[in-house]
Amino acid sequence: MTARADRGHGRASRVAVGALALGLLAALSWAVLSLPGSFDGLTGPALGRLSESGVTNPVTAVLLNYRAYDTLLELAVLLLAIAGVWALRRGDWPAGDLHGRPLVISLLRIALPLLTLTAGYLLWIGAFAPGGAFQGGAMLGAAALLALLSGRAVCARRHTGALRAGLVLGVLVFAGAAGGAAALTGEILRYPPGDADVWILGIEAAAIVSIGLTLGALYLGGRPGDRHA
Amino acid sequence: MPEASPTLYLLAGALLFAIGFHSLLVQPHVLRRVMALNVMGVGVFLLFAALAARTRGETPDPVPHAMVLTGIVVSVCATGLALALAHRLEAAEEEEREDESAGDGRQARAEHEETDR
Amino acid sequence: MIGPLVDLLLLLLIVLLAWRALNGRDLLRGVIEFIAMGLLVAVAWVRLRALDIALAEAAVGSGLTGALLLSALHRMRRREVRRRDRTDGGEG
Amino acid sequence: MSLTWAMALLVLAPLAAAALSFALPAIGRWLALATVAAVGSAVVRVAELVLGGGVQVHRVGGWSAPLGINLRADGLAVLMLAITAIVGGVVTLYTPAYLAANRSSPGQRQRFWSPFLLLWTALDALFLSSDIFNLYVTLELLALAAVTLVALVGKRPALEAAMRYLFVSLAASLLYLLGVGLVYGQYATLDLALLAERSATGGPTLWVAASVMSGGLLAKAALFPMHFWLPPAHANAPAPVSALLSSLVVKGSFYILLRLWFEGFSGLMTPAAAQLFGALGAAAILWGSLNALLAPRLKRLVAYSTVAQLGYLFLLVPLAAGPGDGFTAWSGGLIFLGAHACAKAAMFLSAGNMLHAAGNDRIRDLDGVTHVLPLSAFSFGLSGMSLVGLPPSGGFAGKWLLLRAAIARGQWWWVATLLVGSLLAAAYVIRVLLHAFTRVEAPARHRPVPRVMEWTALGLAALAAGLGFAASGSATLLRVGAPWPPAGVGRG
Repeated sequence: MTARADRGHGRASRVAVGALALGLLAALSWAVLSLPGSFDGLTGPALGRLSESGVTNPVTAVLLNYRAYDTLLELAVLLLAIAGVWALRRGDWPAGDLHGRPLVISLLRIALPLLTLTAGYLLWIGAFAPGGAFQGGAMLGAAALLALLSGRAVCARRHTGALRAGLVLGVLVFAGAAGGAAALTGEILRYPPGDADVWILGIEAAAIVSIGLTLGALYLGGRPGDRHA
Repeated sequence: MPEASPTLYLLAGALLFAIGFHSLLVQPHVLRRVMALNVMGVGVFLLFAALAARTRGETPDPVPHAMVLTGIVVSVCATGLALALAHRLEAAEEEEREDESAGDGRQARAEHEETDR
Repeated sequence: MIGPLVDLLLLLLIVLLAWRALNGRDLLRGVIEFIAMGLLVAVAWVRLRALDIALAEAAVGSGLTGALLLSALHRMRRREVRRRDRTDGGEG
Repeated sequence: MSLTWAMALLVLAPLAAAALSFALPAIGRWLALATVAAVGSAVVRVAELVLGGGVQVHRVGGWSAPLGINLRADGLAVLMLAITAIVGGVVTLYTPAYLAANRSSPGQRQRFWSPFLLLWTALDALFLSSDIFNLYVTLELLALAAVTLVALVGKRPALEAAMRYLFVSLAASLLYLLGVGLVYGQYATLDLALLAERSATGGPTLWVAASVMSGGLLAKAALFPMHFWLPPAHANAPAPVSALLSSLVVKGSFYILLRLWFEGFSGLMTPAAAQLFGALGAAAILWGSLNALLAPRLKRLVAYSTVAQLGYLFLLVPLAAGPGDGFTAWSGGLIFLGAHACAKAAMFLSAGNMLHAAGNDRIRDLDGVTHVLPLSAFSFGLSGMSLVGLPPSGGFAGKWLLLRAAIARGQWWWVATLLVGSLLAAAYVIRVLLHAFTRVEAPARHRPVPRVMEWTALGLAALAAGLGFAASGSATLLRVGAPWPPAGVGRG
């Protein structure tokens, strides 16, 4: 194909793509403007059965009880992300050494416990108010990242077994809870009546560790190891 | 401040989705495309949350909120994977160029055969 | 009357930043605009009474995604520089 | 085993195995073998329950739809689960030998298992789910796993293909999710069965939702003209991964399309929509077959053949939709799907064997490959027989039923499409076999192929070739939960 034909082709396809996007926009606008005027969705049942769910924050009730099965598969997506990224390449795990950088060290001494505490708080508060394993996991991810960036990566690299265990903990505990609940109540992820709060907290505690580590490790973009090895 | 008007957010969601979709198709750079996917995602999430805000009661519908939280995590995972793949692809292209410029045709040929597996 | 105006302004800004992030000239600027958009979207979640999402968006959606994009861009530029160095000095 | 345990095993066994194989990479292969056993027995149990007691529903968490998520197993779901278990099991046996023979590093060999098992999790979860948002999560899991596997040991072409595949897949998933949001906004439910009740009256929102969801799913199912991403991805992936992609992954999206158009949104299925699906299918058959005929390389030929064969699946839509007996075409299309899954996996595996032996897969370099790899050449021919549709293969049984449906409905244009497609398939299969069976003076030097790689391919090919014998059994299974009442009931 000649350069000019290529350009002509490019312009034609640009116009086509623009028309496609505009058509999509028109269709979507039409669709949302035709939605029924009043809408309660599933608010009624979701709030009505909140007392059976083990938590009082309705979003947490959906995530870890009514639709906990979605969340289990979501943790599978997280596992896949890290398994995929680690399969694709070695990461740029810093071999950092903080000797001689006292300021960074003292900053970390404050930041790490603070972030971890916030994560724990978010996990706990998630049962009654906005917050929960994912938001807490993000905090923990930030903490993990700071720790790794500050040279703990060397340590993590030596203990990849522990790191891997931490990464899969959430899925394993969640899947175990799904199976355990099936054994106790006859239905997958149906928690024993009255104990839902404990089960949810247990699942979330395991999940938050895996979420935090996964997010931190995603940032490093590859499996641990020396890049030039 | 009075309540937000969900219809505005629904329309903005549609607009963001269309903008992202357009850029995904026309932008060549991988980072732009990844951002375009994320913008499409934000559009969808706005739509979900605006739906949730249309309820008549005090509390918005928690089900779309939970779905958006799931969606956000999935988006981040996809982004992480896409960027890792992009790096791997760049490294592979770099290796290929190095092999070619090394002038060692033998190695380049061997490399080429591997690719067809 | 003030409510819809705030919403309109917020959404206009979000759309504008999204458009510029995706179609601007400079990539680094685009990534920064993308992150800024994410922060404004977190405000939108608050307006929609979705505090759970706001927390997650600020931390994950905008925060981690932004960090991922920035570090990817950094690595790409480094590779670009390395390649240019090599082609300048290597051939001969 | 109760229904609960069978369903739990189908999803949780591969999921737990995936997690464990990530934590303990050295035993990944054994975990996969354990998964084969667990999932295999669970599929058998679910099949028994469905055949004995009709459609099986499990309410996860004890909540029921619309608040909770329902899992549902009918004949169609069981068929898909069974195919997944068979192909997954064969890939589990084939891959270690394949990776070792291709001198992959121990690390590469270990890193296969976790994404593979997550792919399996996603497929099982997809086939069981009756909740459109849950289906979105399974679609994403499926897509990301598939992309990872394509890129796993890949060089540049594989990585490029994986990248394109990733973007298409993610955009398609978001289109689907957008539609899910619109549907929820209109009907306040995500459950397919409830949607079927509530969506009888359509409207602009439902139309747009159905369009964007279908658009995304058609792109994922690689229906012409959105097939462009498939040939490079399927041709450049490692052979066992190509087998998984062509036989299972694209069918996941097709499956959701069927669930939407014949159950959730059945009110929308107008004759025009049905004919449109059929027309795209017919175009896919012609375009894919022609490209397969012209492909210079074996794996590309097999990949284009997938584009064509996916077209047949969509012929099911116009022949099954609307008033009158739809079950003939329904069962025909789905038996064809099962046959194609086995045949295409067998074909990719045997193509992988020939490629491994010869060092490349240019079709003109395959001369005399039967001397070295008689079994693989035979498997290729046997699976080709099913693709062409010769008796007693499953491909024959499926096409025969589709043909009967087309004649019964007087839609002769699909008859012509079926016949032309079969002739073209025969042409591209024979083209390969002619080269393979050419007598050459001194066959080129070949690398040895581990025996397990040949026998697994042969097993699948034999299954595809003999599936015609199981056609009536399959129809009995597919009858359970099919969207038509049994023949002679309720119709005057």
